[in-house]
Amino acid sequence: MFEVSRRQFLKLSGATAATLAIVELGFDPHKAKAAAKELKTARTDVTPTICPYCSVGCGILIHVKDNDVVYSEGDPDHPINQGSLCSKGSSVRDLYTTDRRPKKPMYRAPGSDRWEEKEWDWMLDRIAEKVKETRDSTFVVNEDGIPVNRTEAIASMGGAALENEECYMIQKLMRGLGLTFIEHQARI
Amino acid sequence: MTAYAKFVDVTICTGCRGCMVACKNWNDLPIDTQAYNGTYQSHDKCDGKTWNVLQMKEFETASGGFEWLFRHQACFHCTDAACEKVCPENAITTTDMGNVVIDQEKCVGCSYCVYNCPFEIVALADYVNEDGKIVQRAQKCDMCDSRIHEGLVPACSQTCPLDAIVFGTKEEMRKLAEERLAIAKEKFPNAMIYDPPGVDGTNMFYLLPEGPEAFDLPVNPKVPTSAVIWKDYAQPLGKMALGGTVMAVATAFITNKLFNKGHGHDEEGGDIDESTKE
Amino acid sequence: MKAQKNEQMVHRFNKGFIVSHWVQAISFFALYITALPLYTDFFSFLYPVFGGPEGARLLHRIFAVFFMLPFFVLLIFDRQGLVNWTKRILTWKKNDFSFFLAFPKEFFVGNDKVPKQDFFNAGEKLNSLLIIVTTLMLIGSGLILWFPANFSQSVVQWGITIHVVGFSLAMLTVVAHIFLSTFHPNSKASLRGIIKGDVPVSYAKEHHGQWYDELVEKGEIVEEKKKSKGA
Amino acid sequence: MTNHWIDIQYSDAMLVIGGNPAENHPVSMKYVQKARDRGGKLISVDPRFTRTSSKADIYAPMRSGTDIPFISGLIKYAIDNELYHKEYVVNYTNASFIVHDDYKFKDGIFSGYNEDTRNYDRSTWTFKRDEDGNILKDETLKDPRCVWNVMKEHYERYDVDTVCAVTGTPKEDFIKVADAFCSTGTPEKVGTIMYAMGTTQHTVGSQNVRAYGMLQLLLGNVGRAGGGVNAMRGEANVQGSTDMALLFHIMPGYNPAPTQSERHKSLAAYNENETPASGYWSNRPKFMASFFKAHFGDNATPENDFLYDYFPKSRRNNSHIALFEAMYDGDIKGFITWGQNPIVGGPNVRKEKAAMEKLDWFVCMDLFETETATFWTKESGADPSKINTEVFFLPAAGPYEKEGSVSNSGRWMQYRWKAIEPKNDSRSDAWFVHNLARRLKALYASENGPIAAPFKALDWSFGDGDYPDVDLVCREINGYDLTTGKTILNFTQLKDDGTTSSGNWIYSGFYPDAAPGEEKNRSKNRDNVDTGMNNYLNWSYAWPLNRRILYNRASADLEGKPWNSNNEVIWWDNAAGSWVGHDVPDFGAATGPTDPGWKNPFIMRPDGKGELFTNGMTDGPFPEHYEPYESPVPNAFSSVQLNPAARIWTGDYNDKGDAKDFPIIGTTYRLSEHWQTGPMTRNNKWLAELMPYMFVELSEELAAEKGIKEKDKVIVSSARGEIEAYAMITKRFRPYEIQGQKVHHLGMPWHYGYQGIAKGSIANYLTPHIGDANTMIPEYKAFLCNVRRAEG
Repeated sequence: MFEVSRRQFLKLSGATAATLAIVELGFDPHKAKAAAKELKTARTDVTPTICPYCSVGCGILIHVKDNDVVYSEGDPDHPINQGSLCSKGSSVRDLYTTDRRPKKPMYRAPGSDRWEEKEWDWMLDRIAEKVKETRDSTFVVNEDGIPVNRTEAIASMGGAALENEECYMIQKLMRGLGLTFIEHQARI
Repeated sequence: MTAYAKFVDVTICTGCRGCMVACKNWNDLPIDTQAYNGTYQSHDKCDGKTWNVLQMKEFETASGGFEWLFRHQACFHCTDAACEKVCPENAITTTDMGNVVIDQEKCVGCSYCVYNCPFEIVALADYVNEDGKIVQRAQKCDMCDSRIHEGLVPACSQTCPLDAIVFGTKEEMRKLAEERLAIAKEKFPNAMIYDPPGVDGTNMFYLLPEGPEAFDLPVNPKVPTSAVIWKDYAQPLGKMALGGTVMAVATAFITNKLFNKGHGHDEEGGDIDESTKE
Repeated sequence: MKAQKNEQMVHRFNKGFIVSHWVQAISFFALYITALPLYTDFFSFLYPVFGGPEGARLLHRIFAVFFMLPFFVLLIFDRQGLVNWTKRILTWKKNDFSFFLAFPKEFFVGNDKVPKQDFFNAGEKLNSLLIIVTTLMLIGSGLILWFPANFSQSVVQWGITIHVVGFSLAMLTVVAHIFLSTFHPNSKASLRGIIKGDVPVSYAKEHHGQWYDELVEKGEIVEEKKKSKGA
Repeated sequence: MTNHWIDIQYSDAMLVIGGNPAENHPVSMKYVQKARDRGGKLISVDPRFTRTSSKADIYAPMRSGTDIPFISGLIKYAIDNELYHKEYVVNYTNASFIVHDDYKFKDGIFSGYNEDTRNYDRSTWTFKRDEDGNILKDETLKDPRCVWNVMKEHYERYDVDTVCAVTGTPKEDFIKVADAFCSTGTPEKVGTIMYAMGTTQHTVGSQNVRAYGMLQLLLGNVGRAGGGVNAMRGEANVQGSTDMALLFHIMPGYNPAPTQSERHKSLAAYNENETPASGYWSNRPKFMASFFKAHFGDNATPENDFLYDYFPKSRRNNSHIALFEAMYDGDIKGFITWGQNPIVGGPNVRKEKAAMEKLDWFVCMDLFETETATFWTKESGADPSKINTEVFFLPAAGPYEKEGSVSNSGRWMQYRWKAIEPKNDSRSDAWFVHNLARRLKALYASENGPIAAPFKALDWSFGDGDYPDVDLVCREINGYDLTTGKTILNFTQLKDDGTTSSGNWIYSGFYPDAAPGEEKNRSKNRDNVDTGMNNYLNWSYAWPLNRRILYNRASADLEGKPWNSNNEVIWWDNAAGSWVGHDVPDFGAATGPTDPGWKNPFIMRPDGKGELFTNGMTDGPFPEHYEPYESPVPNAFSSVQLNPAARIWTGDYNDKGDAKDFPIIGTTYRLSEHWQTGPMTRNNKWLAELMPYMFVELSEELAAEKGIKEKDKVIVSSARGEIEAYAMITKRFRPYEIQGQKVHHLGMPWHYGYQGIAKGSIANYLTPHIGDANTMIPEYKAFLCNVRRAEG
């Protein structure tokens, strides 16, 4: 599916450097100990992704070990960033490792001052019900003799952070439901 | 031994601070949010929790121009490393690649390196020791020792979008620095290479757009004279003198036993009270 | 040290002075031991004894407080002893200087021709002066190292160096002092003085002739009949 | 972007205006620096001295909202000093076209203006034609009514002195910029313009971009390596999400969204009114039919007009500001956000928040609890007991916890593989929309009637699994040859007879000619061998048809040879009888010297020429300066203060500030360390550490006048509200001298909010509900405000 590589020394090839290092290590017991410290990314599953922040489209490698993200770095094979990343790009690991991500879907009842955790099924059922209810009560089939088949009572907003396929699906469902208030970050 | 070096071209750094995040990411360093200081700069200086800090300097040039300059600051990996010199535990060593590393398992947290670093880079920070206890140990940039010994460049260097941080043999880096200097002179007439001879050169060295003063860097950093006196004179001399004194005392003890029969107050003074012997 | 039966004794040191001396002596060695592994990694094995480097540093600071106490003890409890001591060790006369010419022989094999000495002989004066100087060095630099945040980096750097130099000098002095006061046959009788506070008159006469003469002159003691062996 | 990031390295002059790549697109600076290493000059034009300015060879300060005077000054400078690329201008632009006799411009108003509706009738913004309908031209550019001369006359007023008096740019700096950038008006040299939201977030935002385009056409910089007009887009997939039409006014692939109007009352009417006779858009009916085949599947047939009638028709402006105004008016009951956070990012937040409080229900899908998700909480300043909105928060999967493609600013469609299962109980947006669609399909299954019918007709064939099959979505976007069942080769194969489908025609070609089960997703291409001029044609896929540099025919001269041998993109190979080179030709590959279209590089335009004069804009055929909605100075170029075609919103919370109470120009911007409204950065420990506090930057002079000291807390106020922040006093801000008057400005990041690790005031409490006349993008970049020390 994909091959990834590591960025080596500027001019010296990695293999040479490693050999050199090992040869020289032989003379220094202290160094031997330090080198025994395994490279953090030595035994990780590496997956290429594209940076979720700006639109330069830098390649990023995600290193996963024991079902956790242990490092993220610029994809050296990527022709744009060639292994480099800015502060934001360098930080994508924390999008996973952070403890700030919500644990469950959450529901806030009218007038309530707190969230309640809910299951996805419950949420989906309730949202589908609300969508249908609002759509059906506001749907306009014809206006001024023109078939318009729309509802202006539901609005959809966002998607610039999502994938093309997701955006396509969202616009498809929203327009399928008859929405005209479809907007996202490109407008602001 | 081939010395490797990290060359930092301050004239092209755009201040994105990718290096700072990559460093924390690779080294799993803790967060150390500082109080608002009135500028974009996040930390005053490097310390044990933040191994590299991007210094952001607003600077008015002599010709009335205005510059906003960004300097990646991290351990200089001095060839003549004061920290290594003063470490009483041999916890600080220069590796075969020229980077200076601290073995936190050997470090006892005495701070001698902290006080003697000519660049105020090394600092104590929390460290979980072998017993799982949190202790204070000297920490600083190790030039991503495990990476460079596997043929990878340091994390900051890999992430730098501008190749303002480049890693390679010192020789290659010196050459590159000279080339970059020639280009940089056009925009920055005062540009210079900062590879201070007082510490025998550093394995992290700069192309600076302005003199070191503009960046609060020492003009001629050296291993502190006090450290030289202490390590090269006071301590060896002290040990020798102590040895000499002990020898003299031992000799005197024997010679007095042998030759000083008629003197002293043994008789009058009685026995020595054992409890007062220290 | 026990006095010979019926021997005439003369008062030498007050309680305050004695306590000060031993507090300082004991804390010096405690400080020495707790710093030893840091001074040279040959003694790193000592760390576990103190509960690791952190324990060693904590003990070092505790003992440092004791090390700083003697001056205040003297000031409060034995101001007279303090004045006497200071005055006498700062007073140097001809005999004090010629003491050192006779000293090497005295040190190794004993010497009959040591000039008449004061309350403190010249060696003790030198010892006291060295101890005062090195103590000040150690305390001053020690405080800098204890509270480095309040000092500039170069002050701290010199603090370390001064601590090391002060310690080295102090150690030499202390080794010589201990030997001379406890093991050297010709002076170890003086040990009683710093434990019990008095010494035999004969000892005073023999080792501190000038002081003896002073005491006789003031009528504080009756002149010794017995001829000393040494002098 | 007409070009792409790596291509910037071929530039001789990079004019960065309304953008700040060093902070907002840091990796792009790699290529800016490469260009500089080759001798290229970086020019930074910005109201404040940014990290980009710090790297610039020339920095020119320019008052926020004066791009048009600045660029118009450059246009005039290039014309007056004959620095333009004459051959290019004469042959590749409409400079020689004779303008309609009734076209007029007087004191800031173009012909056709209706004061009551604040609209233009654009029928005079056209060209004179002969009896056969051919446009009259004068290639000698002598005719006083040819575009060239009309343009010259229009810009006569934009002399350097007037321009600098309006922009506040020191004259010597302006001249430096003009000399450096206009030096690219030769075949040997090429320059690029890089811009971003500093350009577009104005009441004249679209005309700002157009001014750049005009300047680039004059200098012959479009279509060439190292040239172009390059929008640096702000989000990883704002290009793709726009392409996919998550905007009210377009359908996927930029077909206009049908409206409730006679023009669009049927598919036939739509096709007739929206399809030009020439240019690539003449294929529009094929794209429409194929789109509906994707949308409605087998239900769409030629006989039922591909169910065009079922597709929603809008009757009004549904853009962001209008949406919240409608919400405030109670028209909108239900609201769904997908990773968007308008309570931080929308203009005039006080109003948008008040609008949300009126919702019946609100679904928020995001990675983190955003300010929008919690608009009802006490922390937000609301009284929860008074808000009856049902709120659903859906934890979204992170970017590498799912798979799919994103399109960067250079239109590279790049695949993101899934590295790990979604964190906690989060799900991808695709999962949610898929399952919501299936739930709704089930709810409607048993219903009949006109309301249910359009939804029931919607095709939803993304697999039967719990997760949608992304591969099937990809195939649908690319489209199928419905006669063979294979994916279609590319959009040139699309038909209007119902035998082809394509969910988004411009992407058609990224998944070519694949039988079911056969994977050919070109967005997954990872061959990083340079195929020439750093275009990397085998890395990912760039729409359209994998072209990396748009209009690249213009990179070659009238004989089909590259203008400059250092700068080759494509060229005409006479022997082969086709265009060849380092890129996929954005031109008929076999269109040769004898073909009529040989000199028409701009194939999307009906006449194939770059438009120095256009009728494609709502507010004028030429960019003309108008002051921002809130401005401390009168317009020096005409008596018309505000863009006459800009829509003004009145009513609650829409107060306008005047210079007496609010004498300072305020602007907002982004920082390297944060991103957009901040959920993904202010919740990120490393980024929060780098930029922990909200601040306001102001000059030493302004600080002194207001008695503000370093690190003080200050209050910034506008007619809409006030916020508290730390003061950052800096030499990077300096007061302007505008028409002899000292004008202060200040600026602040708009990333902050009350959620996350790094918290701070929401800057958009200050900004107004007013937008650009064409796009309705809000005017965030120039508004009036005041500042004072916070007490205590």
